[in-house]
Amino acid sequence: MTTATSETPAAAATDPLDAAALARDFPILSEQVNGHRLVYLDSGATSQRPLAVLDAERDFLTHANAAVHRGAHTLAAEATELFEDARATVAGFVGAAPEQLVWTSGATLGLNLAAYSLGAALRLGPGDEIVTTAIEHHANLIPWQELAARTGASVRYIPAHDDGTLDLDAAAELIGERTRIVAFTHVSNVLGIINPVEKLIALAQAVGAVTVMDACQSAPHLPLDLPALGVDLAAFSGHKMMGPYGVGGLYGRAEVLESMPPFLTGGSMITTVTLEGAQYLPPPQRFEAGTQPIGPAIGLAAAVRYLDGIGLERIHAHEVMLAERMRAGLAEIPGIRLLGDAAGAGNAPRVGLWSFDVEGVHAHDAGQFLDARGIAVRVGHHCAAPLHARYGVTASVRASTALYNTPDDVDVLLDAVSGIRPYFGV
Amino acid sequence: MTTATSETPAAAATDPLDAAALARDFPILSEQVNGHRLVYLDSGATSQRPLAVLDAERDFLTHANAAVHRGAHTLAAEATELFEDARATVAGFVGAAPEQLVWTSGATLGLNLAAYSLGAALRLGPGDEIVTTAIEHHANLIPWQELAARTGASVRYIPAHDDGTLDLDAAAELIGERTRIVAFTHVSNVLGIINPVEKLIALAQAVGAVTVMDACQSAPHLPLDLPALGVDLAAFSGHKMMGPYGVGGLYGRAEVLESMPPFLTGGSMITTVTLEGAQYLPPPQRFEAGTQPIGPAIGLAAAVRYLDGIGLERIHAHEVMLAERMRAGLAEIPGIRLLGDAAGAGNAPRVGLWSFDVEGVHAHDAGQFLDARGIAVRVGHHCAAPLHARYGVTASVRASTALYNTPDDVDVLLDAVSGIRPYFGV
Amino acid sequence: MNELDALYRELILDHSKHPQHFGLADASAGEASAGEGRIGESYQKNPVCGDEITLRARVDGETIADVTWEGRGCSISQASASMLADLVAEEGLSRAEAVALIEGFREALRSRGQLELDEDVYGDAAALSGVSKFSARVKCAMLAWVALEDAIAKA
Amino acid sequence: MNELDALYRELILDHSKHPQHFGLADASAGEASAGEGRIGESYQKNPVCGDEITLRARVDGETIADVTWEGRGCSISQASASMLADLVAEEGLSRAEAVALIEGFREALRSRGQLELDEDVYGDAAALSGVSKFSARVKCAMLAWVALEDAIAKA
Ligand SMILES: Cc1ncc(COP(=O)(O)O)c(C=O)c1O
Ligand SMILES: Cc1ncc(COP(=O)(O)O)c(C=O)c1O
Repeated sequence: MTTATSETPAAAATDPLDAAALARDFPILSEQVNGHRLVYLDSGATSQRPLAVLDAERDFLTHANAAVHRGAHTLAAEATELFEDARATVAGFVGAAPEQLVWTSGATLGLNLAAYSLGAALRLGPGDEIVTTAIEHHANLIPWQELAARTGASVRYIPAHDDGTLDLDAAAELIGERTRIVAFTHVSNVLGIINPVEKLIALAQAVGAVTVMDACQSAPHLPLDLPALGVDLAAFSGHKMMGPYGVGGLYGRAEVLESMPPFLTGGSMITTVTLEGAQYLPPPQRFEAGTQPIGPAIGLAAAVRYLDGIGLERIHAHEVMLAERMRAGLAEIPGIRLLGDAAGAGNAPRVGLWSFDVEGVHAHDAGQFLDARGIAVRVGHHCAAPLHARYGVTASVRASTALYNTPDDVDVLLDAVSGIRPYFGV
Repeated sequence: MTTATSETPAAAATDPLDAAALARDFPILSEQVNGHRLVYLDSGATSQRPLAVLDAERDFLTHANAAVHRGAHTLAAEATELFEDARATVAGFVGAAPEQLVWTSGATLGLNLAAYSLGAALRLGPGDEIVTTAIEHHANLIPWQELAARTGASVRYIPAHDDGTLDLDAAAELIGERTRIVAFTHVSNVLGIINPVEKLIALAQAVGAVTVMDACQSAPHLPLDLPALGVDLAAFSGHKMMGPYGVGGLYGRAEVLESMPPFLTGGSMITTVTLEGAQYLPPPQRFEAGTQPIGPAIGLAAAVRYLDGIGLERIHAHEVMLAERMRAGLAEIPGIRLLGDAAGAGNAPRVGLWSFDVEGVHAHDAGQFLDARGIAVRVGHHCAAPLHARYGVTASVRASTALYNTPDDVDVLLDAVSGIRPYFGV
Repeated sequence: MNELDALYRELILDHSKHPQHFGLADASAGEASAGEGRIGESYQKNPVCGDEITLRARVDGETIADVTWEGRGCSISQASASMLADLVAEEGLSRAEAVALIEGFREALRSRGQLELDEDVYGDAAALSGVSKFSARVKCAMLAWVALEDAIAKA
Repeated sequence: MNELDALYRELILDHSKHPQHFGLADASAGEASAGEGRIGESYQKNPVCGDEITLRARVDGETIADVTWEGRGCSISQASASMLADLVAEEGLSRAEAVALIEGFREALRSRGQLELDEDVYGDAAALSGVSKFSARVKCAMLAWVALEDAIAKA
């Protein structure tokens, strides 16, 4: 367990964080599961929420709740201010201006919006190519396959090396004149590897293709400056970054958002509507049809303030430390195969998660065994079936950390994992 | 103010409800606004939430939160059960089976899903017609206009009479062989009139057209049995029915849902994914890509339990009483024109809202005046610009009630409205 | 004075009932009859309530010669347009002055009651200071000023 | 016995390590070599983990003559398929009996620990009773049974 450190402003950025103390901000983490302390290692699926987030949403709902942008009454004005402040806060969290942030219900909607709207903006058709990778989450894969099916364009995949890193030589070959869109994940939700997205962006820019980044697994774990990165569009989900369900963000470069037609249509995104047709507001409102998730957005703003208060550099350093402890421990347990263990030593830059296969024991059974000890991990293909096929398995066990996990959590996991194969007699 | 009545089971259905007592379940209703007690008459935009809803969501987040359908661990299993119980509860609220309820982020998404997916299912093209009405909310209007623009189909509109009722003769003329989809609102969010939807459904069924109903303004106010009504698809929003933001439902008849391809794609809605393509789960999962609004869904289940606990018949009777009191009072104030005052006497069946024009005073100014007295109403076109054009105004004032409004709230409104024109010197 | 009265000053209600420079000056006849200059026109709309304004500015060299407008909307938006047109008529502003004035107006209106408009500079429009406490109404007051900004950029 | 051990009974682990009737009987050779009857086949998949099973039932008149299967997945799903195939082989069930048996199995598994499967009726498969306390695993145990239901409907 880390110990509390006194902070001076200068040291704060690198000071280790006190995860045990932070864990107390998360009520659920003091639950007992199957007679054991809950060891929550499933933050890659959904993170837990600190009290500050729960309270922000409840305060709003009990004191200022009203529909935004449409009422002149005091509550509506107050709600509108809180909602737009939340936009500025969440945009700022990824280095962006408020008008570059479109509210969505989550990353899946953001990526679908990107696919539908870019398809129309670029007038995609036969001969055009969409390049993505072979290690994507289904949310950044199927929308492109469907877009291709609708328009006659084709999808091409950047393959991964055995160690889980992307094959950049292949990427350089694949991304060419016909490429209109390049979509990739910043961090794989299975491998935990931070992809060299600057290089992909440079390749795409060289051929004038639009870039779309899945930032689900980076936004809660790494400091992000999306405008500096130069990516055109990037999507993330509130519930994976200590925020509420039902809200997410789609960041967009101004020119790119301007060029995109609306996807969902309805109230609050129009200038004029007649029975003949509608005219649309500029971004971000153009993409925000209907009542937005106002409470969740305000909750998400509280979440990113919480993350910023700790500091993303520190969070990242902490999680990297946990991941390295996990890797070292798992490597010593017979029959454990790590997915994406670059160069056999976890050399690729990464976030704090590992997926692994337990030889002779199905992931479901392994997960069940861990659950009996209060350890919550994820088992299955983690919505990345092609990735699993690439590494010759149908399912794996994934342990994913967040700022509230302690080295002790990792040790509890390691101890339990070492008991799996003996228990199942393999 | 109504007085508390002792309830016997037999009388419960018609017993007047004690709105003042119920209002105490809603923390925000004890707020002061501009030195006055808050009189919230904007439930048509968004309702307030009872403590039971706030607590249900928070309990979940502090005790059982986990990603559903994908984990074998205890929290995930618990969360999955709560989430699927919520589906059954909300489906049951509209008379439906669980598998007939698709979770959405709100009615706007539900209606867009319907438009995109039906467009593909029906292979809509030139010559095909979509019939809707001239009094729709933009959410049930623009998606059809855009669908028509994408496919070459055309949109035709059922006009409204001067009194706000739909012209059913015209409907019978319009709905014909070429009609593939008939979309209409159950209750207008501006007029408050309950449309004769059974008749529209019968006309549509006679020509084999798919029916899509906007149930936003009926679900919180009327007992609904959607399967009995025979409508094919119907959308509603959680936040308008005492539930959280970020969640809604799309009801669908089994055969119709079966016939529809997915709209949003991503995780948790597939059976098989390869780099070549994806195969999809049956409804409702087919339409639920990505992480669903789990907390909000559980909150919405608590909301409909709250509504059911009071009884929709009683709620409706109460709101009709408030609407009639409002109409009678407004009719006596010089210079007030009610929109959709059928037969001059509010004869059309309706819910508890009225929109009106204050002669010589812009709606914004009228709303501001009311706000200074703590009264929250909505001003503008209420996302129904063509309807306002139909009645020769660009904006109106809308006072919309819910179960927590008392006759006293109406009286406060009436007193204030009578002061508007004098204040502005007209 | 309560906040509502501070918003709806007498002057505002007067202007809204008797809007000044209402009715667009004929653009084509411009050079011959109404004087020299280039015409810039802007249409602005508040999507929430449907309020709209069309404003025409005649710019003679670097000077804004006159402003006329048409539109409909709430008393704040109408009064604001009327006051702005008056201000231009009275002061004979240069482009640069107009731009600075608009910026100052915007800043005051967004100040949430922190900044007061100076009557010596803004004339009747200074009465709109009270709007800044009503964030939902700032757009109403800004409508004409945004239109002028756009119109002179086009002229 | 703790809950985990109640889930993973020895018998279950045995079946999963030594699956019975694994390997699909040749469908085309069916009538000539393996006996009379109509073949029904079903493919089932658990989308969460990718577990899958292909099951072939040979139905002779009203009798389920035999069941063979192939698949991969967790120990529960594999053991369940193995036990089901054993049960059919031992009992020589009629269609109607099989349907009733499957229904009873489903009910017990969904009972959240309320119902126990009778060993006299379900044989080794009765050891799967413990699964009903683990709602996330019910699908795993059901996979083969759903496949049989589907296969005999097709046969
Ligand atoms: C009749 C009607 N339809 C659709 C909507 C859209 O609902 P939402 O904004 O919650 O998606 C509303 C509410 O604004 C409405 O009143
Ligand atoms: C890498 C990645 N992309 C996309 C998603 C989809 O996010 P959501 O389900 O919140 O829409 C997830 C999470 O499931 C993810 O991990």
